[in-house]
Amino acid sequence: MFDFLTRFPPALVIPPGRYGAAGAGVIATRIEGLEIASLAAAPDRIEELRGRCRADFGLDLPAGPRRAAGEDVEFIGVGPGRWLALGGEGLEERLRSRLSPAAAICDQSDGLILFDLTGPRLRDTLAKGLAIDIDPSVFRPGDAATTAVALIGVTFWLLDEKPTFRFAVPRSYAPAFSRFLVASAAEFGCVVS
Amino acid sequence: MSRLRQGGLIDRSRPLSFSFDGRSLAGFAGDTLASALIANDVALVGRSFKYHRPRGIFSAGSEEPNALVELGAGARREPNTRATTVELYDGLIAASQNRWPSLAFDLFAINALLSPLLGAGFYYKTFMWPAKAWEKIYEPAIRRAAGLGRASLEPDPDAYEKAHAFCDVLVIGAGPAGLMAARASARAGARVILADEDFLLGGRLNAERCEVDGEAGSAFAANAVAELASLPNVRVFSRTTVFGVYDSGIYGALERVGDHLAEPLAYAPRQRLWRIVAKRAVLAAGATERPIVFGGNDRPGVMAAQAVQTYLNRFAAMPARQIALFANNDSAWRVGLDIARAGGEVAAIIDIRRAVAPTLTEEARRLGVRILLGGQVVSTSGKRLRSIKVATEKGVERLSVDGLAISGGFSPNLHLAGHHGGRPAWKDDIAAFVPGRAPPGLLVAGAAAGRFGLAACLADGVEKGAMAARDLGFHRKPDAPPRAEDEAAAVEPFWRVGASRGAAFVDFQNDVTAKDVQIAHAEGFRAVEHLKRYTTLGMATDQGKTSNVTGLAIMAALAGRSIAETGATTFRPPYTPVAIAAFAGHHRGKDFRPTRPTPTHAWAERQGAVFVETGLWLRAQYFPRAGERDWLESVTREVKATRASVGLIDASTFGKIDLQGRDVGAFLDRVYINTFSTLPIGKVRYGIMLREDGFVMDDGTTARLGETHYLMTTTTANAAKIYQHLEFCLQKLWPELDVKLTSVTEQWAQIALAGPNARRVLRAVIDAGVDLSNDALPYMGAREATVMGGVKARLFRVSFSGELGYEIAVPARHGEALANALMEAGRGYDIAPYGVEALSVMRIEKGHVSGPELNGQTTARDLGFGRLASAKKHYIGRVMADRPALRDPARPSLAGFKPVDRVSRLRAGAHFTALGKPAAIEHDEGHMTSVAFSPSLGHWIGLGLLARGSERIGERMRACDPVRGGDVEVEICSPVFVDPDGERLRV
Amino acid sequence: MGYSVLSLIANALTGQRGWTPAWRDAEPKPFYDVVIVGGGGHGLATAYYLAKEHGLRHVAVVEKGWIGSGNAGRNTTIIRSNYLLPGNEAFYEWSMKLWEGLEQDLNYNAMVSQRGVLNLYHSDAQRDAYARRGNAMRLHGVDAELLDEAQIRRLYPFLDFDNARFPIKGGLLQRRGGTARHDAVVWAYARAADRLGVDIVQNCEVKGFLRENGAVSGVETTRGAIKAGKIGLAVAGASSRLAGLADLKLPIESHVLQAFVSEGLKPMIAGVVTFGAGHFYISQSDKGGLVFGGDIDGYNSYAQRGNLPTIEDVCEGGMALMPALGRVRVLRHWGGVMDMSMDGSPIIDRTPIAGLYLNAGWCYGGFKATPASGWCFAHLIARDAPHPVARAFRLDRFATGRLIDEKGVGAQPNLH
Amino acid sequence: MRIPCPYCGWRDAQEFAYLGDATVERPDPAAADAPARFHDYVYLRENPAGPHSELWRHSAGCRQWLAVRRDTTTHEIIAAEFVRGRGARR
Ligand SMILES: Cc1cc2nc3c(=O)[nH]c(=O)nc-3n(C[C@H](O)[C@H](O)[C@H](O)COP(=O)(O)OP(=O)(O)OC[C@H]3O[C@@H](n4cnc5c(N)ncnc54)[C@H](O)[C@@H]3O)c2cc1C
Ligand SMILES: NC(=O)c1ccc[n+]([C@@H]2O[C@H](COP(=O)([O-])OP(=O)(O)OC[C@H]3O[C@@H](n4cnc5c(N)ncnc54)[C@H](O)[C@@H]3O)[C@@H](O)[C@H]2O)c1
Ligand SMILES: Cc1cc2nc3c(=O)[nH]c(=O)nc-3n(C[C@H](O)[C@H](O)[C@H](O)COP(=O)(O)O)c2cc1C
Ligand SMILES: [Zn+2]
Repeated sequence: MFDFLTRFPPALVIPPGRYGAAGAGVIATRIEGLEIASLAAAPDRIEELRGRCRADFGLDLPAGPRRAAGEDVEFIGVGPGRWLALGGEGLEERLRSRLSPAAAICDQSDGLILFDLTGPRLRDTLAKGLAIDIDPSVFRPGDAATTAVALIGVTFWLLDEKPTFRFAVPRSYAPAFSRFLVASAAEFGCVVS
Repeated sequence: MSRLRQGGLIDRSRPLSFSFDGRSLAGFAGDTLASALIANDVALVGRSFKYHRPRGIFSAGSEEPNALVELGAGARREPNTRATTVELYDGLIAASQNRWPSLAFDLFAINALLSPLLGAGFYYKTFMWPAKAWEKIYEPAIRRAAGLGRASLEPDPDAYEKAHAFCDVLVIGAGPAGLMAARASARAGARVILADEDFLLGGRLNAERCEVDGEAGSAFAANAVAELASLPNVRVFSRTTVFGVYDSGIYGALERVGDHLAEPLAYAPRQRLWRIVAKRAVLAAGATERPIVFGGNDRPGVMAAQAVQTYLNRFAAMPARQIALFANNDSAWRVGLDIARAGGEVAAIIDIRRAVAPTLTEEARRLGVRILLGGQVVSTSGKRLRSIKVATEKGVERLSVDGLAISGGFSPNLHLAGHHGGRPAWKDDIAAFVPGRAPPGLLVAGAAAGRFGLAACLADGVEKGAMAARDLGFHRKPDAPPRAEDEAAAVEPFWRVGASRGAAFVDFQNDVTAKDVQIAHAEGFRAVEHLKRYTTLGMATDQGKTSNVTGLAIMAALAGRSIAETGATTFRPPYTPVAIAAFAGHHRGKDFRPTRPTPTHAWAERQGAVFVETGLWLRAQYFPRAGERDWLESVTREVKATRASVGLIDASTFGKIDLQGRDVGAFLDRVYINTFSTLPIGKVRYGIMLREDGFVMDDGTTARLGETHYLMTTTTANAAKIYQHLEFCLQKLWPELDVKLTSVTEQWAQIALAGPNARRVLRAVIDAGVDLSNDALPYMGAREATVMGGVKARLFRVSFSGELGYEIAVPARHGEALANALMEAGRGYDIAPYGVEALSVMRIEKGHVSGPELNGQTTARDLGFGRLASAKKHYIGRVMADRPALRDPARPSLAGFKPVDRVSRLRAGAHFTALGKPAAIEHDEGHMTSVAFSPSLGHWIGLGLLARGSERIGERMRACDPVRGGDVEVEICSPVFVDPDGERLRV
Repeated sequence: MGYSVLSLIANALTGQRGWTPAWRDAEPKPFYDVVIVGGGGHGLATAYYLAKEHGLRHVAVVEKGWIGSGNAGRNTTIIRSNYLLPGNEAFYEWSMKLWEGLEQDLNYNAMVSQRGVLNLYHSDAQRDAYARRGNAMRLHGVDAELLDEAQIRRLYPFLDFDNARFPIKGGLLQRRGGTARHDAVVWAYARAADRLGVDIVQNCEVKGFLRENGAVSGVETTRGAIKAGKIGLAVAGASSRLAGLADLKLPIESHVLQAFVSEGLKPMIAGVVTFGAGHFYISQSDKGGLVFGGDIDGYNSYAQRGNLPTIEDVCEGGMALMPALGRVRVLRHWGGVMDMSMDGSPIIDRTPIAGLYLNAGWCYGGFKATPASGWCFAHLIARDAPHPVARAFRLDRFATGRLIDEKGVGAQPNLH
Repeated sequence: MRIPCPYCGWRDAQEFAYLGDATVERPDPAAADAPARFHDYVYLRENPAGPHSELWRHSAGCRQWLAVRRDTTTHEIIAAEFVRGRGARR
């Protein structure tokens, strides 16, 4: 265990700052201002939902663990007939008005905390928790996965080739996630902003 | 100093100092602790396990049985560390172990004198009388003498971590075979990981004088490694042992990130545990040299021939001044020749064979080395080897030597290939086991596959590397293997010198002798696994890498069986021992498991809460105030304040499951014992769920928010389990139902507000226009609303405390604001935040069941919910709940209990027995499940499960609590202690 | 030859030439009164007590490999009688009593060591659950003590008391609990049974049953058919397979449990300690190895080996409990295949097939049961009536609902 | 051990929860012999040494229940599919 972690109470997210070795091998930024909702469709209404999404948002709902992003909304596949939607204010209402009752829509804006992670040593850092191959040859921008990191359930997707990974972490697990991240990135230098 | 003036792969420009048993010594970068000890002429390094015999260094690798030391000091003290694998660093501290008072003079060495008594299995035959003496006398003495090093009793101060890696081809071992395998698959385009436990890659290429493609072997290795490291599709891990093969191509590996440093670098772990997921793997782990068994073969100065060669060529350290060789194979001859060429004195090459390849004998003669063919070493002498006796046709001769290099042949390092249970196959021509059925996807190459020639190893590496890649669709014609020669490698099976005198060791570390194998044979422990377990052969820290084959060969001979029939013992991970902390990684101390704070955690902290672990959650237990003496006083105050006026608690940890769809009502009817399809919109109902076996699984409330929209709550403990159960019902049992489940536990902060003034307080935070009157929002009503000026909220008029109560849910980020607003609004009412203790007191006062009653062993009837169960529908668990024993009216059922003497304290876990009967199991009729000091009644109260409990109100019983010395007379009463008619709920 | 200090000295003086086989490696005979299938602790103990307590002279134990090759030879050696439920407690206490006189009875030092079994608790609810259990033990006349944190600190000062995720609040201690040398138990029963004329037939795998009029009349083995008056199954992890050969389906799943041993160390851990907030338990063998384990892997398996997640989970528990274990190294880890029964408790009963008797479902706790299991199974086979302390271990309890579910997790073997 | 989730791809078995025998079908609770059939359903599960059909839930992933065919003697995963839609009444 790294001594510096013991300074932080385990129930709190590690505060912004620089941690570990010099440098910025990993940069973590908490994303605020995005609303999040979950979509769940009955198997026999998925096609209907797809159609509506195409019509109303101009987006193809991803059929697998992938991201489909439009102007003001994006969808992440998290399971058969299940998506996370992210967007600006009023997301839940927008979705409900256009997609209900083809899908059950629940606000999750407070249930999930978003972190954007980037930096030259990010993949090395994430390898300490993810049991998924995130090599650039395998996991490409737009790919998503729902999995566990250090006993914490997360959904994440790759935004770009920098690489920037966006992680959605259940609210009550955010402190534990931040501890895992900072401890794992410490040897490369970690900036939390 | 035995350091040669030149040569070796050490960095003479970087001298290092270290200490052994308090003596300061010097070495160079590139040394191991063992090579540095040899260079300093230290021969005595440790004491053996059972007989405490003096021992030196036997090998130059991870197979080392003898040279175990305690490394480091204080919290970093690391027992049983093989000096042969420790990379030397400046300031290294090592100490010998298993000796007292000192290494040179060890009192326990007396055991050696007793050795005739202490043969295999001796302890099974004695120490039985008197029976009580075992724990008191014999066992402590045995334990003190046994063991090896001492573990530190302080917390390990270093950090450890885990990591995952993925590849097409994992190559294990970077000797000639591994390097070529990695190169072949990498050149074909596969993603390759090459791992070697050594800090210097190249395997035997660094230890033997050989040429590959016209270069010195070590130079060839360095170039090959450099090429591999430069390729984008290759990762090279040095100091990394692949220790186990698990299912689906998962390989466990341990990277020693900071073990070559006095302390790990700041922010870097000491060790990293890798889970490598590989589609294919090539095991190129080389082979281990076996000793020959003869009297005194364990003396310091007796060393594996290959090890001598390694110390000489790689470390430029000459292990002795006068060295004899004793072997049954060609390889040792080359060691002798290397010694002679390096200017060492070779006393003789003794070979059990009468005929040896002329190339070897001629070269030996040319170098002036004496040759004793058909010879056998029959004994040795000296604390550190001074002389050996050799028997030949001509008689017995004494040779003065301080070094004896022995070789009984080679055992391929096929351990990993056996991790899935595949049995190795015996090959007579090389006198060795080779891998049998290997784990899927694992190929074996080089010496590990029984190919002992250098050219053969290189070629095999290329072939297996290319084959692995080809299997995965990477087609490329492999390059021709590099040029090298296959040296002579003939061997004649030979295990033990029959005519030798003195203890002849098979397993050095566990002090298993040839005599022990004989005893095992005589006593019928002839199966190899019996042999192992009876004699402990192969069970030491080296896992018999040098000894197993010899031991079973001796048994085979005794039993008149072939070695193939005798078979080998089971190979198990780890290949070399792995620190427990490495398997744990980051998950220790406070990070053992995630800590989940509630949405109002910071607020509670400011209120002075004491927190308690509830599963992964951290919840406020109580809120002590200045002047309160103990938790009971605080809790009592919180209860009183709530019952008298108003209190609040964060209830967000309950599982919250959103259910939407046409069939939710029908679905709920099937999973709850009671009916939910008839629940009106805007209402909440309490429900009980059973497991399919008829026992209660969980309870909770479910609200109907709309025609096709319900919201279920589960207990905190069962949230994940219930969600999983509901998914199972929907996906597996009734996929035709239109029900969509979504967990919204994390989304909503939920605060329970309770007490006669709850409505008044709530009014102050609720936005205008929401009617909170009893008519508009009656008991068990639910509605949506906004609070604090537009924050969306859900109101549920439910109560666990038994008071007028509301649970107010807001999006989690507003939880803290809501708590503050309620506190502010309640200031005039002396509002009190309360914790889970007060919650528990109030629920016990109300007779509500919770964890201790919902323990998985109770039925709905036991808990008084018999009438809740609908007779008009089928539901999960109904059929099995009808089994005779579950309907037995004598089953313990829920009742309340009060101490007859009202000042007595009750304790949960006490058993109920009849008054006037002995406190014995025949009279056991149930147990106390939950207790509380009831501030409302001024005495302790309890809930319990008692045979026919509900029919026995008014009777008295004993609540027996022998483990806490308590024995209280109790009166059976209704489980509802406060407001039995529920009037306060409905005001 | 009888074992004693004298026999050791005599052999030391004669170059260890006087030893004879601990048991005969018997050839199968065509007929026995009773054939016990399974040469683990339970099977051998059954044979021993059949001969000793019930005077049967024609008894064989048939074992597919070498005796002790199953779970008897690979368990973490903990013996205790700290059960909660009446159907269990009396039985395990009877076993404890037998352990206490075992070595003298069998003339074999099986290193039964009553060094104490300590179960730690980390919450008030857990404390009360342990109090309930301790009280049940005391009502049975069995020793149990509930210790508080200060008492635990005195016993094991190097546990993590100060930085723990789940603080240690106390523990339930059974001082009479402890360990026994697992292999030696097998050999001791084998030797004692052999001396009473029991045939121990190794490398003899049962492949089927001979049937006459619906009853079983013998076994088909890899070494030929063996007729038998009665057949007792004591095959631990293979119960479903064997029962399947007789067309019986059992309320049992086979699961793998892993165990671990560290490198040898000087004495460090006095007794047995179990962690209450994770899956971890530990003791130290007489050789010095720390023997430890945790939860089962959790899926059906006959592979006798497990996987990394469980290994990591166990070591995480170890580090959380005893951070001084950090630099102690795992020397070897292995797995055993166990009968996980549907309520976590064993079965000692007749089967619906005449002549076929069943001893199964021991989950991860049958080593401590070895003496009593043999005793009670022998009683059942010899007398055709259950022994009073094993009366609850019926096969029909799943139908009647008289379950013995100590953990309260229901019909989910991987959670027991 | 790794399991090929039809939605998520190959994942470590650690991400999954295990329930056991996938071949048992919940009996009709209204049947006359329901007690006997429920007994078998709840307590008598297949326990073969060899290929076994079993239920796993991808708890840390897509949350779907899978029917996985796996050899209990080698831990080889033979196939995996969602239970939903497999023999389901529409
Ligand atoms: C890792 C591990 C740790 C454990 N720890 C403990 C513990 O600390 N305390 C405790 O009380 N219990 C423990 N147990 C449980 C305990 O080991 C078993 O419950 C108990 O050993 C089972 O009884 P047995 O000794 O007769 O079984 P086994 O030794 O398994 O005997 C069954 C025998 O039947 C043989 N057999 C199988 N099929 C056939 C056939 N067809 N023909 C002939 N023979 C056959 C097998 O080869 C085997 O030898 C543990 C188990 C494991 C796996
Ligand atoms: N003449 C003989 O009788 C004889 C016998 C055996 C070997 N040899 C010689 O030895 C060489 C064999 O070549 P090779 O490539 O097969 O083996 P090698 O011994 O050269 O290399 C094996 C490498 O594997 C590493 N290793 C072993 N187990 C490991 C593990 N679990 N994890 C990580 N690394 C591990 C070792 O550190 C070593 O570097 C040849 O040069 C051959 O001539 C000769
Ligand atoms: C209590 C106990 C202590 C053990 N101690 C050791 C030991 O010191 N060294 C060792 O190599 N194995 C030890 N083992 C493990 C055995 O070698 C072996 O792995 C185990 O009995 C399972 O058998 P298998 O691996 O042959 O399948 C021990 C096993 C037990 C049950
Ligand atoms: Zn999935």
